[in-house]
Amino acid sequence: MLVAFVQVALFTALAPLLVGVTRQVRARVEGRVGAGVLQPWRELRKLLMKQPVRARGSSWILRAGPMVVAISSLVLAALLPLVTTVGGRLAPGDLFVVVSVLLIGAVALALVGLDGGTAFGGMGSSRHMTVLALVEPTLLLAVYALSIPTGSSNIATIVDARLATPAIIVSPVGLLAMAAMIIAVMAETGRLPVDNPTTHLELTMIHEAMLLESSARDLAWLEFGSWLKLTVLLGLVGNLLAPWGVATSNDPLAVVIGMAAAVGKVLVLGAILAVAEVLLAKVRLFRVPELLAGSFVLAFLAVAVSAMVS
Amino acid sequence: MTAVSWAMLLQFAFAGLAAALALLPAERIRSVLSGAASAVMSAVGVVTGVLAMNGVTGGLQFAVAVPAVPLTFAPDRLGGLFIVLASVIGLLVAVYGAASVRGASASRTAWFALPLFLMGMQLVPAAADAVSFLLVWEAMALGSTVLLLAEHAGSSRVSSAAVWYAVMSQLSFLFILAGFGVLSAAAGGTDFSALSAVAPASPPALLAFVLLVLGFGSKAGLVPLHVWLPRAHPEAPSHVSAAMSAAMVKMGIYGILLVVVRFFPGGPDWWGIVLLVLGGGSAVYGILQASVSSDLKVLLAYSTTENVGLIVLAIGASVLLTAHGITAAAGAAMLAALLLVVSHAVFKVTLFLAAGSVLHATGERNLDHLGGLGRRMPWTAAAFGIAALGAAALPISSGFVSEWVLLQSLVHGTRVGGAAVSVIVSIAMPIVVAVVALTAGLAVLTFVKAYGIGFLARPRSAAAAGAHESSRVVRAVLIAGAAGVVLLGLVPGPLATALVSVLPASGTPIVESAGLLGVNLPGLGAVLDPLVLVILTAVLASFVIIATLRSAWRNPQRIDAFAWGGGGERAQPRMQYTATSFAEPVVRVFDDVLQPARDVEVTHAGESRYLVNRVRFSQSVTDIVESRLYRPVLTVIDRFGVVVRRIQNGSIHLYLLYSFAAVIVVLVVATL
Amino acid sequence: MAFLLLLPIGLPLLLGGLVLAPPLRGLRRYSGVISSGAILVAGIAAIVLGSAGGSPLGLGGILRADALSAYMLAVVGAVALVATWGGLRPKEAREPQAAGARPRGAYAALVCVFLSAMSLAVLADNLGVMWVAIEATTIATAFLVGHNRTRRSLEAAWKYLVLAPVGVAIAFLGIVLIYAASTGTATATLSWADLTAHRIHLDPGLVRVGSALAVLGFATKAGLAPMHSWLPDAHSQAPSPVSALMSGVLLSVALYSILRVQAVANAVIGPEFLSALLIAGSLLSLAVAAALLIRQRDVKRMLAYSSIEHMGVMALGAAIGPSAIPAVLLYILSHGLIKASLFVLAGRILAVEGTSAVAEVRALLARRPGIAVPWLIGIVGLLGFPPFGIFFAELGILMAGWSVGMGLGVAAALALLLVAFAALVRLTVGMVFGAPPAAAGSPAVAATVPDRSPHGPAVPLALALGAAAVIPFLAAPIGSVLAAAAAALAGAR
Amino acid sequence: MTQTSYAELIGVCAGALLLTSVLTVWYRSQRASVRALGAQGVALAALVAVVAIDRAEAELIPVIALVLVLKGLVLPWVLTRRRTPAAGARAGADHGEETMLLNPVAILVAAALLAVVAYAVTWPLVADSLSPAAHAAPVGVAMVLIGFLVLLTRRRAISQLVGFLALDNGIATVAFLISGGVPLLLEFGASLDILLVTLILVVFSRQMRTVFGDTDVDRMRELHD
Repeated sequence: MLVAFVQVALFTALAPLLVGVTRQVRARVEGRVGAGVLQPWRELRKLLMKQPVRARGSSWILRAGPMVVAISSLVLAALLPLVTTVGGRLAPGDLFVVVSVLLIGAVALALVGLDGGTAFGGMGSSRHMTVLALVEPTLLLAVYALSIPTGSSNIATIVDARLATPAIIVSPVGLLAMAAMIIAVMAETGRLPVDNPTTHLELTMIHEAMLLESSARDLAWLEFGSWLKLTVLLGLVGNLLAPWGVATSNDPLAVVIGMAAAVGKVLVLGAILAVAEVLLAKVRLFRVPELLAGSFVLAFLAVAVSAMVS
Repeated sequence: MTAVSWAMLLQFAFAGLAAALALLPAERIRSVLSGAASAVMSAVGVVTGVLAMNGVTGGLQFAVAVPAVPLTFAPDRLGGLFIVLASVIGLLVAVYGAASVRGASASRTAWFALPLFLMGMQLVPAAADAVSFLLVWEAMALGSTVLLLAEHAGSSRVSSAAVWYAVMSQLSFLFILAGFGVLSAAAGGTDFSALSAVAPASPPALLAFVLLVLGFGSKAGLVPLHVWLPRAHPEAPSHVSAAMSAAMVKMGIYGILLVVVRFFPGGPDWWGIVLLVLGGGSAVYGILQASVSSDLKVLLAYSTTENVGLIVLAIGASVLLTAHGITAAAGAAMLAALLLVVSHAVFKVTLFLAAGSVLHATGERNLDHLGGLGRRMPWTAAAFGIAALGAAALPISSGFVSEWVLLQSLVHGTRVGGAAVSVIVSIAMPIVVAVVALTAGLAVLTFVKAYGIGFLARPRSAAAAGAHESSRVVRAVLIAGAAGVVLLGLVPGPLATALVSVLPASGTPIVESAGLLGVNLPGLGAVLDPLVLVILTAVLASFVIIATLRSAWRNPQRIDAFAWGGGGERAQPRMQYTATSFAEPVVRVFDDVLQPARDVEVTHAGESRYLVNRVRFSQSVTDIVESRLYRPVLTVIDRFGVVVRRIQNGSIHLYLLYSFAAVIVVLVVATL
Repeated sequence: MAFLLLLPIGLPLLLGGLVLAPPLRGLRRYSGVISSGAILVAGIAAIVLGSAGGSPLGLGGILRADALSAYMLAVVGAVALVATWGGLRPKEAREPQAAGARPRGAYAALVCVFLSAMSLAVLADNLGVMWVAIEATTIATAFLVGHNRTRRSLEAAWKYLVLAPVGVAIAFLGIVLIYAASTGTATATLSWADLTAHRIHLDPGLVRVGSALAVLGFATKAGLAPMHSWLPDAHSQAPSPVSALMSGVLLSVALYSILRVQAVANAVIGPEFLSALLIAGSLLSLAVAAALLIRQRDVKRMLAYSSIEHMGVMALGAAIGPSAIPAVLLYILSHGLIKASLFVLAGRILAVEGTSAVAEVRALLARRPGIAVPWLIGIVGLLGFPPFGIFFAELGILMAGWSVGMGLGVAAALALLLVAFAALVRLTVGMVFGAPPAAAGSPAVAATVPDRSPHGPAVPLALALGAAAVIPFLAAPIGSVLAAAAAALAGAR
Repeated sequence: MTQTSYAELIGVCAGALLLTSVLTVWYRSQRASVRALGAQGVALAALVAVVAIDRAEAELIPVIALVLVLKGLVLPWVLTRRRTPAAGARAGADHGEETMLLNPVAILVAAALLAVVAYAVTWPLVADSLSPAAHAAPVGVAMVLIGFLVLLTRRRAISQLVGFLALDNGIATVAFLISGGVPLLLEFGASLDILLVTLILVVFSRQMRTVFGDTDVDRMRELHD
């Protein structure tokens, strides 16, 4: 149990850093100077100290929603095998539980978008939920494909298995599944090519549109929640791609190594993400289903092939 | 006479009392007294069901003129479960009705029909032979039809809905009758124990399976036999639609279980495929229609089709896995089906009753005219929200637990001991997982829409702005329903073990209670303990809450301002996103399935083709199953009805010709 | 004992004669009710005596009351009671007699003769006498159908009086052939009791053709397609109590005669041939009824086609054979009671609304609940919902159909029944439900007080519908009576 | 009476019956077809007499009288009876030429075909019989079918009645030929029924003339779906 809290603490600290790193890498690639890797930290601090402005006629959702978003990301950080694969037996990082926690955060965000009572918030929520509904089959199938070699839907077990037999990772099934999984994670976290996290062009935004009515600590929690989610999912992808370094016991040394490995993997992936985003263009909203359909096919093939070749 | 017999007799007595009290002249008194009697009847029904679930045998038997064998009502364990279900729903509905319905829905006829309807539902699972089953089945159909017609003077749509409902009910009845007829003929008796003696692989059993699944599927609202649902549920009084959706469609599920669990536990694997296809299709189609629907009750009705689809899908998975010898996953799938049944009953009754309260308070079912009800009707909003969690299968609701078990059974169904078992299963399971996942995603969207548009933001009409909270009793019923959703979601262990006890016992236990009343599927090695998750979340949440409180302590004031709304000075409520606009991306993405009718009408200014005065855009989504499958058939029949009049054209010579031809034919045939 | 057999035939005849005498105006009004009551009492008495004593009552080899005849007699009495009692017009509503019209006594007298003829038909122990009685019902009802003396009623009466006797004449040809078959043996007889029970050797060829023609002929009166053509016209034009009698019992009496002929044929040539014939007729009837119900425009024609539909199901039961006979008999009773009530109500609708066009009768429940409520209850029973007897009877027939291997026929019947059900529901819902049409510009008119008057005696309707709902649950007397009647048909004595 | 003369007499009577039957189809004039019907009644009575003599059944004597009076005299008389002078004047039109629904030649061909059908279906039934009378039974069946044909093709009310009565005569013919008649009671009952039906139809046709102006039954097409 304690390890879970270590994990949460580490990733809470890591999330703003990761965002800072990606922004910085991106700025450098684009030839800008950048604001420095600690800028997200400062933003959070600033927002938490401000006085919130809330729309007239809105309800408690506008207050509670952002907190739920943040909490759901924290729970994710606790459940997933990021630093260690030793989870609590009674709260295992079960595939479906993880997805449902992701969903809770997404729903809270969508409700926040609607509660403002403006056209933009509703638009963001609507698009957000549509993308989400389409991502879910892909995500589930991808993890399902990954789970087949181990026969368990517990993600920690999956990571363990990949650590024990690395051949799984580079098998055709594993590659297909990971490709699908990465597309799903991009969509889930609102990155390019599905959504542009830096845009404020009204007609293309999804995530940002839902935040328009939030300010101060509300905005802080929303931002923090989405950063943490990104970090955690990158951590998961990192452990699935390269499980080495992750702690398989509660041994303090192993945990420390695990922490270092996790930080390293997340930051490397973040940098790759930043570079990739510079090279990619956002697809039209109504092209997103095609992207997800492609990812879905990959995942489906992964499952079907893995079932047949056993 | 066992305890079950006495309890059933008592139920009959209270049903009679409720029917008698329904004839009282004063509306208020009749509502309260008859509703109370119906509630007590249902409460006794709970006792009957619990007794039967625990294996107490016995029941009632009475002889009728035709047929010669007496009618028997003796619930088994499975039946007991469904009796409990129907009775709990009946209890909530009766109390809600007594407290809230007025006017036409509280007429003598309506109150008379309610005990008939409820009693019919509570007796369907108790029936132990085909004739009794069909008898109470029709009583249920009759009672619900009468109730559906309660508001007939208010809208012409009620009559149309009643016709659809009555005809589809009859279709369902005739299929079931045919199925039982085929089975009885093969078995030589109508008793269920005799029917189950028919070999599952024999032609009568196969034919009966198809007929019964069609019949029960129609009652359950499976696509393409669902067309009555989105018509009948919205037009019925809300407590009736709640009972129809939460309990009555479950009788269709009970029927399917009767076939695949009680009669023919070892059915061939194509039964499973059939059920998977029916269930999966219904789930996706139902939730798609729900996601694009703006009418709150239509949305709930289609969502029922979705949930029923998932239940049937789970049953189908169980049948398929059983046929391929994957028993652990098969058991889990059956458990998932039962969990979904219970869960859907609880959250759907709450949703419909909450929708009824909204309708009562605002006179509106159209989400596009609602909004801001969360502040005006906080209790209703809370209950609806919690129940919506269940419908969207999110933690910590009952819906989540059941869908979790379902997905576990599916992902573990492909392999036994690390080896793939069969190609069919290996292909079917990923597709089914994807279908379930897509359904779950769209369900989340649908209920975010329903709750977000209906209860959040600002009112979109004067009616919504003037809404008021419901009476105390109604609130209590809603809270009870919502509490049920949460309770089953938090501590699913005892429920799951109780549910498994109604199934025929197998070697290894399907489910155990684990940890803090969580569920453990020992055959699959999967554990879910919601309470632990909640504790973990609470601990993590405490950090966020502390930080928030610190921030709030430092900056206590809140500034109320107009919504920013893209820089506009004052964003009007009518500028808000509506349910229709919310669903627009879904309509676009699933254009091929939904086939919306779009109409763009451009009025040009003056002579120029380039200057546009006005553009009118309209888009409507219809049920394509209805418009493509039923409409053509109905049109053909209707045209035939006109053409065929010619055979009776009034000419006596023509009539004589009929007789003459008949004489000649009979003469020739008789002498051949 | 002989009195019991003569009473239901003689008393109506006597009353029919008496009412023609001018001084007995008061009797005229109630003669039908008294006759029906007497028939009912005689029928019940015969059932009770039959079940107690065992040996069926007989009278000179012409009249005989075994369990089936006694049951049918009771059915005739019960349904006729509903029709005649329910058909009594409110005294104040009686219109002044049209100049030059027949004396009003004729109507009452003909109803009595009609009842007497039906009693004779079910009590006769002789195919020939039965035939004469059935032909007599045509004669008695011909003037009743034409009673209103309009162009339409004259048309209906003419068609009725041409089509029905021609059809029944074919039955006579059949009976002649059966008789011919028996003349080849020592005892030339038309007593069906002898023909079925003695197992005298009859020429199978003659019996085959004879029974086929007899069934076809009686099918005319039973309203089975394709011999049904007279039925919708006659039912829609006759005064409603007469329609009620015709639809409620006359059709069933004809079916009864089919059953008797079938019993004779079964004893000689086996059941297959007539079963096939009856199935064909049954399905054809169902098809015709369903097809013409879809876009039906007239209330009474709607009920008439529904009668054809139900006779089709009963014929299916007859085709299925002994296992379905108790259900058929229950069907006869339930259908008779319900259909008679509905025709009586249709008459009241016609009287107060001034039209029997479906399209012009609207929102009946909101405007005239006094008529609409019993109408709805009747329709519910007619549609085959429990607790009404038709539900059990239909179930019994259809289930029996599968067990004797007539699955395809039953399946086809089910499909047609669904169409008929849908059509009937649509028509009824359109008539009964909905908001009353608001008079343009004056909401005060629209908000008039609903008319709760039943526009005629309510008690017979309540009794009929109540009985139709309660009877199927009375296993003790009714179930055993049905079983005994079915056994009597099969020849057990 | 010897068997051969009996068979010849039966043959003569049957031939007469069939001939009159065809005549009822053939004649266009209503009056003439009613006369043919009367002749048929007489022929039928003769047939009954032959059968009665052969069987030596005294019981058949009242039947002979009944058939002769009813079918030979009363029914034709009822059909041609003039009622009031005014009605009679108008009825003149009715008694004139009949327009048929089918070409007369086609009708006659149809009648021939029906006779063939009657033989085809009836012969197997009576082939084994030793009685020469029974061998003539197909004639009766042919009369039934031809009577039906008249009903089918005639427009006027009275002509339809002729068809109905011809059909009925056919049944009686079958009865007498095949089994020497039905029991007396039944014979009386059936005759009474036929008489009453005819009378009522005549009354209706009179009403029809008052209401519709003539007795063309095809005018009555108001009752339909």
